[in-house]
Amino acid sequence: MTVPGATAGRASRAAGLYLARRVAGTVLLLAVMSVLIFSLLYAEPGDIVRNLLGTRPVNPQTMAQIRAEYHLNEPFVQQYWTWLSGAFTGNFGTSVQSGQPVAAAITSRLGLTLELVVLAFVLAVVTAIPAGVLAGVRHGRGTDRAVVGGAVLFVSAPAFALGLLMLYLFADYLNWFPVYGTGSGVTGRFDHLLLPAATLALGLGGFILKITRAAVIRELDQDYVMFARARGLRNRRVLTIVLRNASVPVMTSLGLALAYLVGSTVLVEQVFSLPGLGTLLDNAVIFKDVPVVQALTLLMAAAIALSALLVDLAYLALDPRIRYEMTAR
Amino acid sequence: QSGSAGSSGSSGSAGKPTGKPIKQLTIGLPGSLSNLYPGQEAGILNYYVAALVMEGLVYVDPNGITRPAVASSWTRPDAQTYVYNIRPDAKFSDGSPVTVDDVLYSFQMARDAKASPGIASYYGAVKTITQTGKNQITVKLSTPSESFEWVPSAPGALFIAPKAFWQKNKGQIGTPQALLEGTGPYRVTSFAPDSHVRLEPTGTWWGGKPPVDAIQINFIANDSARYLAEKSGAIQMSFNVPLDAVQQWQTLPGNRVLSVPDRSWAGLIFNTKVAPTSDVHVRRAIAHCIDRAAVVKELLHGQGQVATAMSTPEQFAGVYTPQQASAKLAAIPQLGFSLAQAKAELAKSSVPHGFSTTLEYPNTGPQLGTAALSLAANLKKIGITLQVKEVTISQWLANLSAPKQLLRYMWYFNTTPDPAELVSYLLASSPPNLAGYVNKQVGTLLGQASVELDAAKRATLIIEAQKAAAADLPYLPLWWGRSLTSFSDHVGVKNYSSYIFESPWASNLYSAA
Amino acid sequence: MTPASSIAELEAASIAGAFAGRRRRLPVSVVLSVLLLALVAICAIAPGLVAPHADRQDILLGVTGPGTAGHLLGTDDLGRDILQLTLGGTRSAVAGPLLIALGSMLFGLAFGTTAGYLGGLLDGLIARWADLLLALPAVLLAIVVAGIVGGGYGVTVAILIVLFSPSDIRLIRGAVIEQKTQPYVESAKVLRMPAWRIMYRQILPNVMPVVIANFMLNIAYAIVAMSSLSYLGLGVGPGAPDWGRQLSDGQSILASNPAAILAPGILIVLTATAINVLGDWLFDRLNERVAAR
Amino acid sequence: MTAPTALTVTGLRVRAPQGPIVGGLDLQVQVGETHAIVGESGSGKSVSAKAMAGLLPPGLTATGALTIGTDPVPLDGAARAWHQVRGSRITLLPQDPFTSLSPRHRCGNQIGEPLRRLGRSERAAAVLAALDEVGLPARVARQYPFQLSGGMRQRVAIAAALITRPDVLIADEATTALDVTTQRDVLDLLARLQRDRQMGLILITHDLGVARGRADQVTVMYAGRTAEHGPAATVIASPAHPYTGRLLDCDPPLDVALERLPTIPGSVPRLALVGTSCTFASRCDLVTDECRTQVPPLAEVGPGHQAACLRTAEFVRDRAGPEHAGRGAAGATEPAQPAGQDGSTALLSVRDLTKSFGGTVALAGVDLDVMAGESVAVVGESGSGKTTLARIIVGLETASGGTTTLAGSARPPQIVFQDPYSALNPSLTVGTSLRDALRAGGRDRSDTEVAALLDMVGLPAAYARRRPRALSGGERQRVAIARALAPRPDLLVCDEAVSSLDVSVQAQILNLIADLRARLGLSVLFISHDLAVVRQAADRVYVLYRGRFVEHGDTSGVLASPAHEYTRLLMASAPAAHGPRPA
Ligand SMILES: Nc1ncnc2c1ncn2[C@@H]1O[C@H](COP(=O)(O)OP(=O)(O)OP(=O)(O)O)[C@@H](O)[C@H]1O
Ligand SMILES: Nc1ncnc2c1ncn2[C@@H]1O[C@H](COP(=O)(O)OP(=O)(O)OP(=O)(O)O)[C@@H](O)[C@H]1O
Ligand SMILES: [Mg+2]
Ligand SMILES: [Mg+2]
Repeated sequence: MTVPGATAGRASRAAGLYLARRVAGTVLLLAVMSVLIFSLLYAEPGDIVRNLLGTRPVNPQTMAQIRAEYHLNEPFVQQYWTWLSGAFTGNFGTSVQSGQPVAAAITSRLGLTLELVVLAFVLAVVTAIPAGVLAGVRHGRGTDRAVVGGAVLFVSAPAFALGLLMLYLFADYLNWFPVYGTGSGVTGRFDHLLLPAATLALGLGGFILKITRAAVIRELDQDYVMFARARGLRNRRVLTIVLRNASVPVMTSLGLALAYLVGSTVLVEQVFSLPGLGTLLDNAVIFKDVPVVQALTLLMAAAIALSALLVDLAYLALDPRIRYEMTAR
Repeated sequence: QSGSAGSSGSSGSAGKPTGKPIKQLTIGLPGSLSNLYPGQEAGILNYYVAALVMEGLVYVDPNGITRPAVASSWTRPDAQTYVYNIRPDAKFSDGSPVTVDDVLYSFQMARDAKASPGIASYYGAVKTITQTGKNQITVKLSTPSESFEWVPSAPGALFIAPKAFWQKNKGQIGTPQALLEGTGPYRVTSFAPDSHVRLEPTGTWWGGKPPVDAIQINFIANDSARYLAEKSGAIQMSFNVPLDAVQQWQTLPGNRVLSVPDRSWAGLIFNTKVAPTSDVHVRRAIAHCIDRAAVVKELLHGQGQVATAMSTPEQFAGVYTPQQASAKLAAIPQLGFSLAQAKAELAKSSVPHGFSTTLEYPNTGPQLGTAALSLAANLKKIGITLQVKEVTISQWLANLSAPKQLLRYMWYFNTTPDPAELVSYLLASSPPNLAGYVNKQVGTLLGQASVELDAAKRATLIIEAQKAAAADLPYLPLWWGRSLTSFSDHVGVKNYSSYIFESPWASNLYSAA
Repeated sequence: MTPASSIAELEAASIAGAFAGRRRRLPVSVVLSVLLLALVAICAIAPGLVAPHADRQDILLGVTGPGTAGHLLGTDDLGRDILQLTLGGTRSAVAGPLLIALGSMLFGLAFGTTAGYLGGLLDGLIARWADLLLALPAVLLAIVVAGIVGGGYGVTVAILIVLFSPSDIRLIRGAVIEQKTQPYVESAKVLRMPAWRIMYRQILPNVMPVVIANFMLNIAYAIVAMSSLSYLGLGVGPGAPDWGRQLSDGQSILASNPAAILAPGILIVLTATAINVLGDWLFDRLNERVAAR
Repeated sequence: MTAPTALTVTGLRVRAPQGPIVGGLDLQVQVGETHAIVGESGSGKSVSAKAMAGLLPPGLTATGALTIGTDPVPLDGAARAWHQVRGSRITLLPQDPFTSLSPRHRCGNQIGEPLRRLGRSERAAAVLAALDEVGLPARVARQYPFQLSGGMRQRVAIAAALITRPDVLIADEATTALDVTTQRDVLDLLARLQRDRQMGLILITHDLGVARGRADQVTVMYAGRTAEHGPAATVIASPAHPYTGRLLDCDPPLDVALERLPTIPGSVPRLALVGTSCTFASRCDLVTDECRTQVPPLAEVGPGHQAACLRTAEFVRDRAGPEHAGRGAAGATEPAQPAGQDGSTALLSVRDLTKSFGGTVALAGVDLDVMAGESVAVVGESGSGKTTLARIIVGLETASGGTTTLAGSARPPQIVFQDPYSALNPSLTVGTSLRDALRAGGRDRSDTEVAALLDMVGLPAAYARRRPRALSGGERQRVAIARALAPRPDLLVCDEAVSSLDVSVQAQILNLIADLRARLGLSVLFISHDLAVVRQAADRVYVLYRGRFVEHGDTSGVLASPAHEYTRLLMASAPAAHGPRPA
């Protein structure tokens, strides 16, 4: 039963190996995804040339010129290769729709989406985790039912519907917040992003809350809680012990949070007319703007993979058993 | 039907002019712009913004008449030649004068499919563009083309910028990294794609100082948010008010919605090459099934006009007033709404018991969808199953030029005041038109029209051509659209017309109280 | 090990009825959820009965507000009765999510069970595949794929099945791995039962409770996901009665008839909530049952 | 006893919403005294213990009077009131050292947690002292529970429980989860600490041997009520309640092999269903109508010795009679050697078997033979490789080296596992499970075959329709045996098949296995850590120690004169209800 005391060198080597494996896995994932999206875009109807020209009559020479410009007459593999070799050198191409370099198009919107997502995440975490703990501690009582009822309701409401409701209620009817725009300065930004962030946070918070509550209930049922209480520990101390143990499933839910946020931000940015990555992606998908769609999906997948990695590292910090198992291997 | 400029259903009108400039005008734009240069992104809204910043050699005045812009004058010595004299006092926003070199280079860029994919195809008929004098440029065409008149305009296909600017920012014009540079009354001071554009006067425009000190155009993709923004007073003007929300906008206090024909045409394309729509009886049966008057009245909320032809009444500017044009166009034979007649036509056809097909409409045109649903409901009664499908704009565009379907929508925004713009696109048989329709007589009439220099005679020829085609019904015109613009009562507007936003339109605004 | 055979407890189970210790009254929320879902089911199964005129349009009527004669909730821009349309839209609003949950459950049962039980290379492949899909932002990917492919009900459902399945696969795989080392399974192995029999006859019934509870929760998520995609115009085709569709179409006539958007919106939230409540309750109950044995 | 009272509880009753669980428990624990509460599973021991520490789960309510020292403590008191009591006055040490410590906190922090008021260094010193007291090295303070063995964890738990210096410690089956040898060490430790600190110790156990060896006083609980109470030696030497007597009889002796173990037919009822009647009435030989209509009061039967039985006198008389006195002598005869065991035909022979899991060597080369019809036992402490050996023999695990050979005509061996609760598929009826087993064994799967199998293990045919949930642990184990017998194996491997059963049920199963051997000529490989059980069940015994057999031979011979040191240690550790009390 005793586990070998791992030396520091061994631990860091194991962690390094683990990291390398995870990064390799992520790269593979991204590669698969890029091929997938590229082939989907390749195979589907819709023609960039047409998109650029609209309903106007097409002049065959113009068409040929544009096709050549975007390498559209090359075979699939070559097109993909062109894209891939560019991507490796950090050149993700230029947007077909705007003519802007993809990297610039993304970076100019990244800030807003990042702020939105981070604000939503913080809002969700600071409200949902305490509420989940409260509900877990009050398991089966009125408080629990009320809190869980709210969470279920928010989880069940589509983000866009919630967003519209918020817009009409808080921005229009109560006039507390601006209805659109991104604001300037820190407070202005905050003022403008609070409503969309809250919309995102409500749905996300519902998930986090349910998981926190379940984890707390499960831990409270453990023998060690009974033993801690038997030794005369006050409820608050017992709760801190419980929380440490409940943190692992909660961490998992936080890892999934980014995936949720990335998906929902597309909808919420639409509702609140925010010029973020979600809007960019939606437009790019409609326009069949291959370089933008490619770069964006990969960026988002990479972000999610990164967050998964962070969660795994957090496990190592939170769960000594996993730490030792890993180094023992 | 009112064809002229004017407000429709607005709850109030602008107050009296105050005579003071408007300090700042904030405008809500539906959708978003990712590039400001219409040569790259050729959306109608891109034109609206570009019209304030860049100019062509000529422009279209609010009445649809071509007027000189950067050119001080122009002549058409023969059907294949246009000669332009450059205005000596034209200056770019940085104060440097416009040279012939700049204009020639701008032409070159406009014709280059890489630099200007959105507009290059307008120059198909151009043979040469050369400097023929100190301040003179001559364009020679390979075939006579009446419609070239509008090409070197900003609402058409020429955006004059300094040569150095073109060269410096090749392929990047219109992005936040290379904002537009032109001779217009405004320059772009900031642009964030999908977010906003800010415009301020240049002070170098040949037309003088415009009455608005700063224009902030915000892109508000969500219509509800845009409505709430207008309601809260955060924006004072809004383009393209959604048709189905017009009542909502009209009833906003301190606000009015002005409606004007936008020279758009919505209609159905029949595939005349494939059965059963190759059968004229089938086409006629379908035509009898749509209640165009009801569609315009109810689904478009009256914001449109039942189309009797492809040319819009506003495109006969200089020849007919829109009312006169409407009357002339109404003389083209029409098929009215009648399910009984539809049944009778179908009975005569090769598919007396009906058939089924699909009709796709772009997600950007919900009114096309509702009209299609209404058509489908009626077709069902005569045995034809029409499945209505919403597709992305890009998919719709792709299917538009690669016809497989029996029935397609055409939704076209005329950019020029040329009555033949859409007619020649849809009826000329080479290159093959969208319906696959060939009619010698129509071809002959169109051929004559293209070399006819007299505007009135030309107009007659164009109407004749449509009359000749109407009997075969290769296309079913549905409606001519209107666009709705919302103004705060503090913003007055003069010369409001179909063409207003294609000229430097801000100069028509005034502060009202 | 403690003498675990608490005979008294067992006797109680057999004499005083199963789960005598847990014979609580049904929570009100569960009862309400069941009632609501029963109504939803009726609307979905027999739309012709509750909403015979869901697709009858009368464009000359235009949009009318709630309370118009003959139209309790008013009409939409095609003159369709909102009440009828909403009731008639139940089927497509719940059938797709049901299919999604069912499809991903079947995927889960097929792949999760084999991967979990057989282990080895196959397990490695399936588990990595599930991880791969799980690492993708599901809604986002649905938007991208449906947007590119052009949406449509069937396409959307298919995409969501694929995107929902990895979590089912992982769940079932985990449950099977947990069961695999149970003595009753090992006994079956020692009895030389064929692998498929062990998987599907011995193990499956014991993981079914978790699977069913998860199935319920999946339906709720799928309702939300489908309506979100419909909102972006990627779900059901135009004209067909459907809640998500009504939400996106109804936005523009919000001022003239708010019921056009409120009715389906409230129904989406209520239905998803009811399914969630029921799923959560089932999950707790079934877990209790598992813990009780 | 003149020592002051550490804890008194009178009339402790615990109710669940469905009915009473504990129906009046009286207990008095003197300072420095060890008081055992003995009873079979479900008799209400744990619930009573929790009630005394104010730790009842929600839904259960306690009434009665509790006094700790001289201070009355309201049993239904508010959480705040209990905080004054728990830890400083009374502490409950839970059963399972594997779950009683938080998995994600260092042991030192957990032990020192109640000392929050002290400074950092003082606390660290107190923790080290506590660790030292329970015989653990200082490094344990920095380790996590999962890095420790079960015994070490229980020591950590004891250190944690005692750091607040409570007056009374309740140890609820604190050693049940441990190995015999470890169990002894931990019990020794508890005894020493109790002596040093002069605290009252309540030792909850289902093992009469533990009670006998460790306690001053003993309370026997049955179905939530006190059956008997008195000085430990007296109660065990001369029980006054029929239940105590029968329970003592069921406990297998270590010194002799009985032909048949005595059993108690039937099972423990639920208190809620008993009503006003003696709880043992349904299983008692001496039952009269009177027993069924009143709750027998606790009556004094000797100095400090009480029993709740109306028929104590008859019981004591019968037990003293010749019939019972002969128990030891009658059993002394070795069970008749079943037919077929002539020592020539090896049904199973294992040669030089090795198995390692990664780095850990579970089996380091073992040789074992099982003759046809023979019963062979393998004993050893936890982790010695017993289960691994069994699993290799039945084919659930593959050996790293060596051979297992089955006699030519023999059918594959079958196995019965330890835990009756997971042994059967909970979602299939007993009949279906048996039919599946018959089918897998290539046999006719008719209802009559199923009935025959059930009959073979002593269950009525109607049980075929029941689900495992509706069976008791003993019944489940019977079904598990029936299922193993379905393909008519020649060898049955029982991996601790009776270890988790109450003694009375254990006796029934051991008898059943003996019967089956006689009837079917079955060979049995019996895996156990309990020498007394081995004594009863096996002809020959192998002693496994760290993956090697250190000794083997006839059971009687090996147990009478163990040759290997480890075997002697095992013998010494076994807590025996019979025989001399260890010093
Ligand atoms: N929370 C509870 N709610 C209802 N009944 C309970 C609860 N906890 C225990 N019981 C019942 O109380 C009775 C006594 O249980 P308890 O745990 O005290 O037995 P025990 O003597 O400790 O048995 P074991 O030796 O198995 O630990 C059992 O019948 C059990 O089912
Ligand atoms: N699947 C496995 N993986 C790794 N190690 C194992 C595995 N099974 C058993 N072991 C190790 O092999 C050794 C022997 O284990 P085994 O279960 O055979 O012991 P045992 O004698 O049956 O113990 P107990 O009395 O606790 O059941 C132990 O050290 C154990 O940790
Ligand atoms: Mg207990
Ligand atoms: Mg074992």
